[in-house]
Amino acid sequence: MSVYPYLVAAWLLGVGLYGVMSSRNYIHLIICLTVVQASTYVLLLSVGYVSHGKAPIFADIPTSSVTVDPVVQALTLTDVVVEATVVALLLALVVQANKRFKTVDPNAMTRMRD
Amino acid sequence: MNVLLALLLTLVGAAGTITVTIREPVRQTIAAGILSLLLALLFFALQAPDVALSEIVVGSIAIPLMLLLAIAKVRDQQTAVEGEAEDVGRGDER
Amino acid sequence: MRQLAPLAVAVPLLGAALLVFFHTLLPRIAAELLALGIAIAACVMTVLLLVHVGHGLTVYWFGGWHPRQGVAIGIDFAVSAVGAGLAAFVSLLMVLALVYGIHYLDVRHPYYQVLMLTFMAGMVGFCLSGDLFNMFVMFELMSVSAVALVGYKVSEGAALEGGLNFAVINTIGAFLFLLGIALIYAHTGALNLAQMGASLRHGGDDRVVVVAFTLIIGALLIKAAIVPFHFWLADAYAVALTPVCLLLAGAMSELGIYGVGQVWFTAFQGALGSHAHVVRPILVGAGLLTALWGGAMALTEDHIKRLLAFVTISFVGVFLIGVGLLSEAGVAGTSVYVVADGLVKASLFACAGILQHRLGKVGQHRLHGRGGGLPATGIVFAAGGLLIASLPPFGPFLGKAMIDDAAIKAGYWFVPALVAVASALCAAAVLRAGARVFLGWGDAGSDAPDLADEDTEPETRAGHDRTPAIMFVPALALLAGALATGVWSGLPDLAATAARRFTDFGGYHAAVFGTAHHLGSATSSAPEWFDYAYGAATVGLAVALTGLNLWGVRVVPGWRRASAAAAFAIAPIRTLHSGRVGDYTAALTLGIGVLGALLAVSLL
Amino acid sequence: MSRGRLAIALIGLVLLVGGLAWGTAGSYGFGHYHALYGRIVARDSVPDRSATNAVSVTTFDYRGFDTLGEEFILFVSVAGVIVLLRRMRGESGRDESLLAEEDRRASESSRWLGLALVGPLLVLTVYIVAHGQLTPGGGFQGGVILMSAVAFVAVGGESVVLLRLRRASSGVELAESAGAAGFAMIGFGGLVATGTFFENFIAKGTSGLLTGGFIPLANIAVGLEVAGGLLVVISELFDQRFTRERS
Repeated sequence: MSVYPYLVAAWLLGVGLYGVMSSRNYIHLIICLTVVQASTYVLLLSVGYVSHGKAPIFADIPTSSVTVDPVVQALTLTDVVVEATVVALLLALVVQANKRFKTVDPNAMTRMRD
Repeated sequence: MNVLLALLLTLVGAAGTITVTIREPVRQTIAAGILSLLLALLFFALQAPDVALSEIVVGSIAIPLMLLLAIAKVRDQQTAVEGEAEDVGRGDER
Repeated sequence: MRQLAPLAVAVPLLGAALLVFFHTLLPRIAAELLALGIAIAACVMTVLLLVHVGHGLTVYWFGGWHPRQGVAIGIDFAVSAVGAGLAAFVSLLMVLALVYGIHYLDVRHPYYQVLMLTFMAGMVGFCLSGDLFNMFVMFELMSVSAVALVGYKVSEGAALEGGLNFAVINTIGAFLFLLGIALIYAHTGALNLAQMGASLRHGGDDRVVVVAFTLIIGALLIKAAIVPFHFWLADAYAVALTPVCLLLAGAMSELGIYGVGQVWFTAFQGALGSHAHVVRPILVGAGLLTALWGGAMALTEDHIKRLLAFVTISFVGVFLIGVGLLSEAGVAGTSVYVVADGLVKASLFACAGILQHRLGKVGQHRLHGRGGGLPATGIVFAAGGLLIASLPPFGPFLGKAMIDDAAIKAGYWFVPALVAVASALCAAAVLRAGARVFLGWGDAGSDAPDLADEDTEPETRAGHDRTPAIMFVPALALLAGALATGVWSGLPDLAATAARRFTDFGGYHAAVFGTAHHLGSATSSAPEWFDYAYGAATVGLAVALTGLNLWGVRVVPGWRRASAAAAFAIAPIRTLHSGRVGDYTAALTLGIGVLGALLAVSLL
Repeated sequence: MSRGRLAIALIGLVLLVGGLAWGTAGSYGFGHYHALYGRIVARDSVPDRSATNAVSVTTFDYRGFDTLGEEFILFVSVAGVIVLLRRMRGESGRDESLLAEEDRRASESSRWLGLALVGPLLVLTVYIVAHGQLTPGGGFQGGVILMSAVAFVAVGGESVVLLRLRRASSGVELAESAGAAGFAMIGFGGLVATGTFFENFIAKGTSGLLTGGFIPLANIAVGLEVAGGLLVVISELFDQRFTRERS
């Protein structure tokens, strides 16, 4: 049971990647990328968890309390911002691609090949 | 490892799977929003309230909003194309 | 002088923000000159930093957070001569790229300049950082800027396709990097590379370490575009704005290789160093495969920018061989080769940009004989082709000779010959394109597909009747630089000394954690006599291949059948470059999985 | 998915997911984190900075330089969206008739509903940003909430607000770039005041809102940047709906 969170992270990576590979719609593909990203959140926060630890916020608890790791939380915050930026950029590209190709199917956008 | 964490982890895994399997963009956006909310609950349970708040505001508000706007634009465009195609088709019939 | 390390990153970032802040007030020329000024400042700072670093290692703790209880709590820049040199090279290329674009390039200011500045800041930061997560942040900064710059020409379908493929594959790479960071942080409790290395030296070769290593190296190899992670590169580099290509081909791919060296020699050497004999053949094998694959694909390509993209892939493979030897000599050779070859490729892309400016096309068959009025560009292009074939005694020859020597020393006697074949393939592709376009040699080849040109739009403003000096001078300067690196006789020894510092973990750890550590200088014996033989053979093979490709049908009996057989053999490989992001993702997943399986089976 | 791709995908996924599961299972069990780094940070952030939110102190102070990079990732992606969605030759400007239609649709009541929601959301934003160094939340979360205040108005039938915003886009961009530049300048402030880039150069305070040295300032800068940046992205995407291609 003590590895269950890690298994969930691995599972999310797998289904997300499967979604990316099998996607017929770029917007679907972008959402699948956010599922892959969820896997990184789960793994990062899981490795920093301490059983019965408190949140590392000492507003209401004494500074000697056992807390979970604040460092992975800071890393995850950065990760969340990266998610928003990646989605924004990809959507801008998809909107333009739809104007050129009249489709958002990744398999139908192949201009450079014979 | 307590029951709550195990339950939330299972729900997140299931929500992720469902999000991938839904192929219709608007419904998938809603599923992604739900996944984000479940993730946020999980982060609260993992004692990470800062991350949970970020995940709620980004995953359930900002990203779905962007997605819905993009989906609307793509639909507009594709309806316009189909409209033109129909016009052309009718022209041929005549 | 230490302050230059953070400033080389922070000044371009602040400049970018201020350019947007004042964007309603700034006319185009002001934005261009400001961006250029900032790039020049960054270039001067990184060069001074390189001089200051010398044989040592300059460590800078941000926020003044020095380690506590032997644990790094802040972020550090740990600047080695290799890192500073690469940063200086990046900013030099950026100066030339910005010059190249002044006035003529059809761009929207100031956002184009903003993207270029943040792109540079990310690359420079990646070279200087001594913290694994900070490397990830800089890596993302560079990727996000690069995605926008690759997709820039939104009216071209190909640019959007290239941008999307680039964005999706590199984003997956970033997630793998993060997963690797999470695992290695769990295992060592460190994000600082020096501390991680020290912890791993005691921690042994656990399976967590192997999986983390796979994920991190895999992510870096995706950025470097090693087979089978390379598919996105050709789609992306072929469509980017020319000045952006100078940086993409000249430096960005190489940064992935630098990252591999950096994480190996600082962090993982401690745990996996005793298994170097297992890791080495995997990296060298992947490098060889990439070098040959890129060369073969370059020779089948009609679109000149796409051809140069495959040349880039081929050379990244050679660089991976150099670093993958996991030796001081290999790193020294790679350092020289990256700079010399980066200059040549950037010069070739600049020439392709001039063709696009003057003739509006970049397909060889479309341009057949039409480059006759551009003799100067033709000469630079041809010279670039010969340099790619490692013509002695110039820069690329020197770098290749040093890598060859290192490979032979490590027992890989067959590497020099295979690398020579790969270089000859690339050079023949370039020389053949030059001969067709500038001299009108060979058949016009009316049967060739013209799809490549279908929607290549001019990227420059009016005035297509002459080549502006600001476009030609950078091309010439880049070529001159590549020539000069080979003539500078002190370079091999400097590179060897820098490589000794780069590969020495004890000294790195000591410097980061505050104790001085002196390392002697090193020397390099390259080039040896046989290096000249390999160089001459490569040039000969390249010229012969060019000639056969142009006139083989007329001169050699049976050539038509032979070339048809070759085309038949390469057809499946061409099909793999399908442009479908799903295929690329599948290849990526399989590649990472196989890499991990190989490492796991042989290490544990 | 073609059969070839499916086969490659399945083998790759089995190896990758299996490998990751196998590797993580070799790590310490869930809940047994013990590394010194996190413990030192958790222990020292109150004495170092008087700020009670150790995550904020890590984000903005111990690892402030990472956050500088992160803010610029956001900043550059906004610039990227502006560049990628710029109007091309052959695309008409905004369709004014569509705009007028949108204006008619926005009823009086939804307008008031939107305004009624904006007030509380603004208060919430200020609270979250100002308490960033003390309790969960901060500039980033506050910034997104500020952005979503506008989004709520849009969902309430008042999408024309976004168009008005679009007209004032220079102002929004000003806020965004001021936030980014401000965050970088905080780093330079450390350099000027103490000689080290990103050193916390403001007194740490004793208790309450003015603790953490420059952390409150950093939260405000990030809030401006995030709210402005996301608004630019949203309004650029929204504007696309009113852009027509001339055929």
